[in-house]
Amino acid sequence: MTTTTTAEPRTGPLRLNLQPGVGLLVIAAAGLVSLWAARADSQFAVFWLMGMAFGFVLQRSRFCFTSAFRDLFLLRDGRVMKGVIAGMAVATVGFTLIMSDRLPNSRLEVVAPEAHVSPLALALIVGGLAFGLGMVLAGGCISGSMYRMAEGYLGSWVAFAGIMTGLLVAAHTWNWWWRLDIGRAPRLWLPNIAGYGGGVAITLLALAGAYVLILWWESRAGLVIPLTLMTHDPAVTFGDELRRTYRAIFVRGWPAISGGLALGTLNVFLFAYEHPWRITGEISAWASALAGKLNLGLAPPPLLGVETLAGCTLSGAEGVFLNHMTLSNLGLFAGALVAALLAQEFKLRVPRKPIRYAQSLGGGILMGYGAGLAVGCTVGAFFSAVPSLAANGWLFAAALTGGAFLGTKALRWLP
Amino acid sequence: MTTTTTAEPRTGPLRLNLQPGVGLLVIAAAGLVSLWAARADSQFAVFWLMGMAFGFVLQRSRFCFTSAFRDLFLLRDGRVMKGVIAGMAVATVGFTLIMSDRLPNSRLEVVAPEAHVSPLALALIVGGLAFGLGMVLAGGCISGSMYRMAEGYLGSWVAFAGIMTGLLVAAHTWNWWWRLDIGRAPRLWLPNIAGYGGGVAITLLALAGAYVLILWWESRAGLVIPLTLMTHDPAVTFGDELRRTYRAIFVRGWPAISGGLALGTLNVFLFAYEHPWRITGEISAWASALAGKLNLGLAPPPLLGVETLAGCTLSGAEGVFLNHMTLSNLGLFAGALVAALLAQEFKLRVPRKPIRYAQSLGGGILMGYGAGLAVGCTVGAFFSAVPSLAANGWLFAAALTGGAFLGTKALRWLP
Amino acid sequence: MELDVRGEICPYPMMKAVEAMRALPEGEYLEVYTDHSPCLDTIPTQAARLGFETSIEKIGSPEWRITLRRKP
Amino acid sequence: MELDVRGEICPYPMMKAVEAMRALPEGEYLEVYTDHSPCLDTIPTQAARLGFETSIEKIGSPEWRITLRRKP
Repeated sequence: MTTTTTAEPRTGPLRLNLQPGVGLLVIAAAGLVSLWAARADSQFAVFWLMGMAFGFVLQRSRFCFTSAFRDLFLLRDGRVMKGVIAGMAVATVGFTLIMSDRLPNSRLEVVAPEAHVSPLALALIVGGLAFGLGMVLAGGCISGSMYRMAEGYLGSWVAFAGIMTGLLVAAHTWNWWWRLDIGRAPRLWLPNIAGYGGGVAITLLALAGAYVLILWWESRAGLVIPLTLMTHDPAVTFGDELRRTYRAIFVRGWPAISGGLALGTLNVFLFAYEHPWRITGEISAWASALAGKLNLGLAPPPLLGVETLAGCTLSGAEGVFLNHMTLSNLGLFAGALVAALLAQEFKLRVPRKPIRYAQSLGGGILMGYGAGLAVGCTVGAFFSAVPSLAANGWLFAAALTGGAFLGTKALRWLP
Repeated sequence: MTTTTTAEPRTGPLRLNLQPGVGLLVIAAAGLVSLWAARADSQFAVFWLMGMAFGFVLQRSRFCFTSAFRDLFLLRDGRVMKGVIAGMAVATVGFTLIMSDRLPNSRLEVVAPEAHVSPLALALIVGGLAFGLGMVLAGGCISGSMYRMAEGYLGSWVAFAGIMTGLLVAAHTWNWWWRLDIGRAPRLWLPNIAGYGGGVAITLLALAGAYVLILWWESRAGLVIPLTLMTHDPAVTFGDELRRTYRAIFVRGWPAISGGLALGTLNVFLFAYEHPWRITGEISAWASALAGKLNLGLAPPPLLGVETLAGCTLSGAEGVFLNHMTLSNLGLFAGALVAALLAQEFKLRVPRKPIRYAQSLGGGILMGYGAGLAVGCTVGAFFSAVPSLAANGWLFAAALTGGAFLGTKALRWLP
Repeated sequence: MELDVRGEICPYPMMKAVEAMRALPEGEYLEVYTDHSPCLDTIPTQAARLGFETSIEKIGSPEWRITLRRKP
Repeated sequence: MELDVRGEICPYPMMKAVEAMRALPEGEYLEVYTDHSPCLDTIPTQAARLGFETSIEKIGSPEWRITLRRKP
């Protein structure tokens, strides 16, 4: 017999809270947006709803790629990273089946359509280091900053402005990097050399190895962090049970492992429909389009070679503002807002120390620039790239780890 | 703070057990089969491995569609049915995305390729009643009997012989049913009338409604059955943690909800690759081919209309013995065998009461005949049909519920 | 009291266990011997409903002794 | 002792809480006020490693008081 306890908070006397009601209004509004989007383009509605699902899961499981990397060093806590690994393992199986359906022969010198395979360039390492450092300083990566914006974190809004700035700067320097480095670098898609069977076996073994490594790393701090799963008292009445089910889904935070598995599954669903989950390409299009509108000569030039890349490529001035990925990103905000309101976790949070604003802005710029060079953030260039059986996902992960390590060192100097 | 306890057994003194070692040998043999299958046809290898995954999950979570229906009446216990519903909810979202990718316009009078849509015929109700009664008598549906065969249940082998017999009888009467009933019955695919958005919304709401209904039904027995999730002590050393992770996956039974979610996810993956999970069509092909080989005039005639149906259609004498679904069904046995051996749960179990053999055979014949009429078993005509947004999945479920109710009455008369 | 349901498949182990719990004289406890693993999930639940406590011991591969005692 | 980290984002609430636990005089307990929900997962884990017991009370929407006491 084993027992465990959960951290469900005792609830003190609370005033009447309007948040769940506002949440229902946001759900109704989101429904209207779906209907509008379905009229405009059926893809728009699907990406809007999938974006909402991603945002909902991110908020409910407090899923933060930054903490996955940072807490390995800061707290020797691999709880979130285990969730990331579990999600990528699920996605690896699903992605492989989808890719082998779309490109049955993997031994040709081509890559399955929409797989996130990108060059193993120096820029990927530089981008990963910058991204890893930036996300630790800003307290959230790009997806993390987005769902925290919806929760009311002012610092995350500042970080997002930094991210857009960094992506714009990256677009301006892209052609230099392309000529010198990215355009010449090799790409390595595992099925080209090992077949789908070999590619999936290597990836799953590597993920299992990473999982075991994290268990070992945690154990060195003297106490292994249990994989928290939900537990509860036996309910007696129907009302109790309904209330408990509602609270488990909409109020209490989900364990990181559930969040990771849900995000990995959603990622497979999105790929089955069209392509894997990606975020930054669209934010770059927003930044470039905005820069073009300002007429200050800030619009980036046409970008070399981006048409040869899949995934989250930067946009030059020619970027389209409204496409299916716009809906996916906006849906992420809406889904996270709904989740935060239903859980009564929405609040305008204003950092009191001025340096936090500088951290958010600087971290955001580093992340934006890094994501530009790496052709994606923790989502597109990592969480969708590893299951694409692409070597660049692993190289980016290594660079992110290094960047996050530098970030934890930097944090200790700051007040 | 809430607490719960799990039913991990204390382990008494055990002799050295060879089962895990044999399990490793079976894994090695299964790997060789994969390599052989990949040479013969890349589809074969995928279906073999997916079949193994289904068998592994079925055994690990002791997932039994029979108990999902039967225990509602016998024990007022909806634990397994909740897992079934959760799995179908996940599959509903995934299937809809896949179907809308393959058939963007759902308002045409066609059905997405490979969706399990079949006629709303009287035969579906008769088939569901027969199947529901038969599975309760035999103590397992078709997928359940198959993984129990791998675990060493002799009764399930007898049931399987009954299933093959029943499918053969169904093939002989198919043309009569087709002319009189099935060929004239309407089909109802929700997206034809409500679009994908409407179809998925109706299905998810109906599943949520069924879930709440089950909570209410359970609560009438005085104590709601908690949704069991795994719990454990905090581990202290690396070795403890590794052992615990291994035991959680390979030794201790998984909760039914995990099993349902895993099966639903695997079902989406298989559909993304080719088509949903199905079992009986291939068993019918085995039965018909075997009958043809015997040269006793038992081979069924060519079957009317089967080419107009998707899913688990019966086979006439022309059935092919070795195709990708053969590999999927054989993989199910292999995966369940591996799971049983690693968990040290393999044992030749011989029923002591003679009547149990009659129950298994009779129940098997009823199931085989019912699955023939209903174009599938609890897997193809229910677990893959409801997420296909097909009305026949719900009608079959209602008939199964009725049949299972009759079965629980019958059980009380038997010794 | 002892109840040996080895070799039996669902639902007999849980049905017989429930019948035996209902008929159990005061002060006695029930030991169920089974080789059917789904019982490890179903018997404890029904036992809780009938006011019994469950403890499970693995005694073979795969065989279990499930001890059921009335809650004080 | 009280520690108010409202408005702060990851990782400051857990970092400050860990620093405060390390510096906490014998016999005192620590109350952390936060509006950052990830703390509800991370602080109890670090507290357990440092030999502290955690209890969490929701005092606003969303605000929590996390009370940390040395284990006896």
